[in-house]
Amino acid sequence: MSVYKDDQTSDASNREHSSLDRSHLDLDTPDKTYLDSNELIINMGPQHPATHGVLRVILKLDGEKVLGTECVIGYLHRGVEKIAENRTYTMFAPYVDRMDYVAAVSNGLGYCEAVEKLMNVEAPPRAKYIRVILTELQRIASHQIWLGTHALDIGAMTPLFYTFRDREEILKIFEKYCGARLTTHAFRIGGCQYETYAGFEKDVKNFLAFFAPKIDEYEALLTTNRIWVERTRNVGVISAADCVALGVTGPVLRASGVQWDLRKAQPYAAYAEFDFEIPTGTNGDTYDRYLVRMEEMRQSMRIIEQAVNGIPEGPIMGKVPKVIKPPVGEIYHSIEAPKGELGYFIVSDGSTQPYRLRVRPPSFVNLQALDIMVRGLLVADVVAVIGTIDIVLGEVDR
Amino acid sequence: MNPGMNAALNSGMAPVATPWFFYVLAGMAVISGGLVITLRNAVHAALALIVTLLSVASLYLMLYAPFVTGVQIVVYAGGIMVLFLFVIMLVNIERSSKEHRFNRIWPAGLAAACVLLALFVSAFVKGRALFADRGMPLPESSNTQQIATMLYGEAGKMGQYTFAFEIASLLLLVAILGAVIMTKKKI
Amino acid sequence: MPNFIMSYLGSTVTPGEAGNQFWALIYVLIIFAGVSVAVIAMNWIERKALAHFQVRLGPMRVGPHGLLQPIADAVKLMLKEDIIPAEADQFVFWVAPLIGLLAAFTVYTVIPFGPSQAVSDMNIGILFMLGVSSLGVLGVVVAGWASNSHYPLIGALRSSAQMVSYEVAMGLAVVSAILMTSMNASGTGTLSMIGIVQAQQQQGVWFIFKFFPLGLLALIIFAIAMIAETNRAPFDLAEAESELTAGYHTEYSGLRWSLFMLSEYAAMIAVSSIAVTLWLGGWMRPFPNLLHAPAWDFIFSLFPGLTFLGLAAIAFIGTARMPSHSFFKIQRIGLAVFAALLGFIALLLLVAAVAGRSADTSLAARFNEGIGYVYWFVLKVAVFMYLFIWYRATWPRYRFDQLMKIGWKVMLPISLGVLVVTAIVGVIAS
Amino acid sequence: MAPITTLHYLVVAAALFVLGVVGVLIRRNVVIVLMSIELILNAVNLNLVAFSRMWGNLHGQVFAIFIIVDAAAEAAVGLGILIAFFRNKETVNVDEIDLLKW
Repeated sequence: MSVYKDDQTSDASNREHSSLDRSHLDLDTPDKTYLDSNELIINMGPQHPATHGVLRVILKLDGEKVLGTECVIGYLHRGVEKIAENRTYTMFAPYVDRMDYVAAVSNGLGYCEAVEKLMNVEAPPRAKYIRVILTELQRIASHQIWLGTHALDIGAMTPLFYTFRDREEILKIFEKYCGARLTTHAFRIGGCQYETYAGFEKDVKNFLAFFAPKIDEYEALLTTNRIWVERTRNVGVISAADCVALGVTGPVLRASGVQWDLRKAQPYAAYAEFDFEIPTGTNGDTYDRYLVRMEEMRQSMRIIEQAVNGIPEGPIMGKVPKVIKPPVGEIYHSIEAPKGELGYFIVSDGSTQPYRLRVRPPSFVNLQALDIMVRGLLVADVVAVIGTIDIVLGEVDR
Repeated sequence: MNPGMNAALNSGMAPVATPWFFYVLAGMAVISGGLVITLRNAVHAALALIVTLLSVASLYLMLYAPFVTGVQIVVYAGGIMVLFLFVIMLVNIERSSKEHRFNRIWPAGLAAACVLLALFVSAFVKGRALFADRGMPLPESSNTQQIATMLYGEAGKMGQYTFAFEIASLLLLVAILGAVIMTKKKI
Repeated sequence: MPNFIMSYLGSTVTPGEAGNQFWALIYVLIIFAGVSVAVIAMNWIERKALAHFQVRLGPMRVGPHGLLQPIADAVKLMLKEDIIPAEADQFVFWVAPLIGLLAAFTVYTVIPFGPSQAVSDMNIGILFMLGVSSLGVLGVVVAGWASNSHYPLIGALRSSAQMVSYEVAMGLAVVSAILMTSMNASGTGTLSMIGIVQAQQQQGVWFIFKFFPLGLLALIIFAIAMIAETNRAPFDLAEAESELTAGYHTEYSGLRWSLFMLSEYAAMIAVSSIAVTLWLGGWMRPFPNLLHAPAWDFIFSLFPGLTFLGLAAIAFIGTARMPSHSFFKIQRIGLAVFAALLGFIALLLLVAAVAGRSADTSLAARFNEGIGYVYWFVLKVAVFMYLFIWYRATWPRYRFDQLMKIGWKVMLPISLGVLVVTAIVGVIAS
Repeated sequence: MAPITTLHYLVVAAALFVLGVVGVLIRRNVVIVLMSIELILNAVNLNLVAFSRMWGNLHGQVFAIFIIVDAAAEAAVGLGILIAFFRNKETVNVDEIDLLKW
C-alpha cells in the first residue's frame, strides 16, 4: 500500500541514513510529501531542565517521534580562545578551568602539559603523580555529576543526591589542596604550585575506602533496575564507524567498542606507570555508556590507589623561567578528559602571549553525534541521549 | 423505607424537591446541547457536550436507572469524550476556527429540523394520553442485578438479551479493528 | 427541625440513605476539610520522606521541622500573580483546574470510612467512583489544550492516551474483586462500596487473600494502574519535568497551579481508598473474625489513641533534642505546643475508648466505634500513600511507548486472565 | 409544582434530538457533526429510560446500554475515519469530503 508516501522519507530511512548525510533534514520547509499536522517543531531549550545548561535543540517531531534535530549553541560563549591571545601563558591558566567547569583539574592539566611540551620542559615525577591523583579524582567527580544528572533526566531523582553527597568528599580534598573546590587552578606550568598538605595520602585513601561501596550503591539503584534498563538499552545507538567519522571520543567511543584511551594510547603525565584497564562496550547504546563510565570510576580508583602508594619524593616544580616565553612554534597536545579527548593547539610567536590558542573540547565534538543518535526515537530519549553524551555547555560554547 | 427516612418525613421535611432538580438538569442539558451545535471552537463544543452528558446521566438517576447513569459517566464522559478531545487536539488547526461554522445549505437543514420538531410537538399534543405517568416504581437497589440477569441470564438459563450482548461485543471488536486499521499509517 | 437533626444520630446507615440532608451536608464538609488537611499533611510528609530518602533534610525553616511549610506554600501560591498567557483560551484555561478538582472531590461522597461513615451509599458506588475519577483526565487534557503551547499540549496528549489505556486494566481488576463479592450463599454480588466491605466481612477474608494469589494479583494490577491514573512516578509522563518542563501545567502559576496539585493529591487518596475498600477490608480492623472477643475489641480500640501518643512522643523527643540555642526558642515552643496538642488528642481518644467500652449502646460507644473505623481506613490508605512516595524516590520514569506496551500487552492480558480464572475458581468453589 | 411525568422527559429528549439533527445538518466540522450524533443517541437513550420507568420494567435500560455500546463503536470508527481523512486532505469540513477516492 503506497498511498502514504511518508514512510519512505521519514521513518524507515532514518535508520539507514545514520551516515552523516543531513540533506534530508530540512527544518525550515515542511515535508511536502507528507501532509501531517502532527509535525511539530519544538524548541527544547535554551531554558529547559534537561539540556544541561543553555543548549537549544530544535526538534522536528511527528507526534512524539523525532524526525530531526538541530543544535543551536553559543548561549554561553565567552571567547575563551580569543582571551588567550591577550593574556600571558601564566595568566590564561585559570580561564581553562571555566570551560568544563565540572572537570576543571583535567582542563588545567591539558593546558599546562601543552605549554610544557611547547617549552620543552617536563614536570618532576612527584608533580606528575600529584597531577594523576587529582585528575583521576576529578574524573570520578565529573562522572558522578554525569550520573546524577543523567539519572534525573530519565526520572530517577535519588541518585543525584547520592552522587553529590559523595562528590563532596572529592571537593574537600581539592579544597584542602589548593583552596578552591570547583575552579581549582590546581597546576602550574612546569609542575604544581603547592606541595601536598599533611595527610593528603590518608585523605585520598580514606576516600577510596569510602567510595568503593558507594559505586555499588549507585549500581544497586540503577544497573538492574528494569525501568532503567528499558529506558537506556538500545537507545541512542551509535556505531564505532560513525563515532570515528564524527571524531567522537571518550566513553561514548569506548561504549561503541573502540578501545581508545589517550592514557594508554599516548601516555601523558605518569599514566604509563600504572596498571589499569580500558572498559569498552559492545552495542554503543546508552546502557553501555552507563556501564563504561561506572567501570571507569572503578579503574580511576585503581589508578589513584597505585599513584598514592607509589608517590615519589622530590621537587614539585620543574625548571621553568619566571617569565614564560615559549620558542616560536606550534604544538598540539591532548589528554583524556572525563568527557573525551581534550586537546590544546597553541601557536607561539615567541612572545609571552599565545599567538593563537585553539581548544578541542570533547563535549563540542561529541554533541555532533546527537542528531544521528536520536533520529527516529522519542522526545524522552532525546533527554536521555543528551545526558549520556555528557556535555557541559561551558565547554561546548567556550 | 428505613427508620431514618420515616423520621425525616415525620419531622415535616420533604424528600429532595424532584421537580426543581428535573427543570435545572433538563435546562442544563438543552442549553449546553444548543451550545454544542453553535459554538465555533470544537473544544468548547466538547465541553458543552460533557455538561449535556452529565445532565442526562443525572436525569437517568431520577428515572431510577443508576446503572445506566454509571455506564453513561464511565463510557461517555470518561471514555468517548476523552477520545473526542484527543482527536480534536490531533487535528487542531487554526484555520477551522476562522471559517464559516455552518455549511451552505444551513437554512434548508434548519427548516428540516423545524419540521421534525413540529412533528414531535404534534405527536406529543395528540398523544398526550399515551404518555400518562403510570407511576411504576422501579426497585433501585437491585437495578444492577436485574439488568445483569437480563443480559447474562440466571443459573442454567440464558438471559433474554444474552445473544444481543454477544453481538454487541462483536460489534465493539469490529469497531476496534476498523479504527486501528484506518488510523494506522502502514498496514 | 432539631428533631430531624437529632433523629439521624441513632441510625446505623449513611445520611444519604437515611435521607437526612443536614447530616449529609455535615459529612460533606467534614470530608472536604479532612481531605484538604490530608493533602496538606501529605505534602509535608512527601517532602520530608523524599528528602530523607535522598540524604537531605527537606523543609526545616518554616516552623519546627518545616511543619508550617505547606501553609506557607499555600499562602505564597495564593498571593502570587495569576498569569494567563495572552494566546491561551481564557475560559477553558480558567475552568480546567476546577474540572479536575471537582472530579477528585466528588468521588469522596461514596467512599465508606465506616459502615455508616459515608455521605451516601450508592448501589453503583464503585462504578460511580471509577467514572467520576476518570473525569479528572478531562481537566488535564483541557488544561494542556487551553495553554496553547507545545509542551502542555504534548503533556495533555500523553495524559489522555495514558489514562484511557490504564482505565481498562483498572476496570478489569475491579471487576474481579466485584466478582468475589458474589461468592456467597445467594450468589448476589454488589457494586456498593459499603456492600463490598461487608461482603469481605461475611466471607471472613479480605479480598487480597481470597483465592490466593488471584486477589493479590488483581490488587497489584490495580495498584500499578492507579499510579498511572494519578500521573505519579514512574508514570508521570504527563508532567515529566525533564522532558516537558512541567507537562500540562507548564503555563499555570499561583492558585490555579495549586488547584492542580490539590486535585492530584486528592485523586491519589481517592484511588488508594478504592484499593483499600476493594481488597484490604475497608474500615475493618485486622482479624475481625479471628479475634472478635470484646477484650480484643477494646485492645484494638486503643490503637488510635496510642498512635497519637506515639506521634506526641516523637514530637516531644524532637523538642528535647532541639539545639539549646536561643535561635531555636520559638521553634522549640511551637513543637512543644504541637506535641501537647497531639498528646491531648491521644488522651481524648483513649478516654473515648475506655468510656465506649463501659457503656455499650451509648453515643460514646458509637463515637468510639466510628473512630476505630476511620482510624483503620486511614491507616491503610496511608500505607498506599507512603508507597506513592517510595516509588517516586526509587524509580526512573517510563517512556511513553513502554508505558503503552505495559498497559496493553502486560496489564490487560493479566487482568483478563485474573478475571477469567477468578470466575472459574468461584464457580468451582461454590 | 406539578409532578414530573414521562412526557416531561420526552420533551427534553425531543429537544435534544432536534438539536442533534440541526447540528448534523448545518455544521461543517466533522468532529462537531459526530458530537451531534452523540446528542441524538442520548436523546434516544433518555426516551428509552423514561419508557422503562413508565412501564416498570428494565428492557428500556438494557437497550440504553446497548445504545451506549453502539455510540462507543461509532465514535471510535468515526474518529478513525476522520483522522485518516485529515491526514490526507488536511481538513475536517464535511463539504470538502467530496471524493470517494484520493
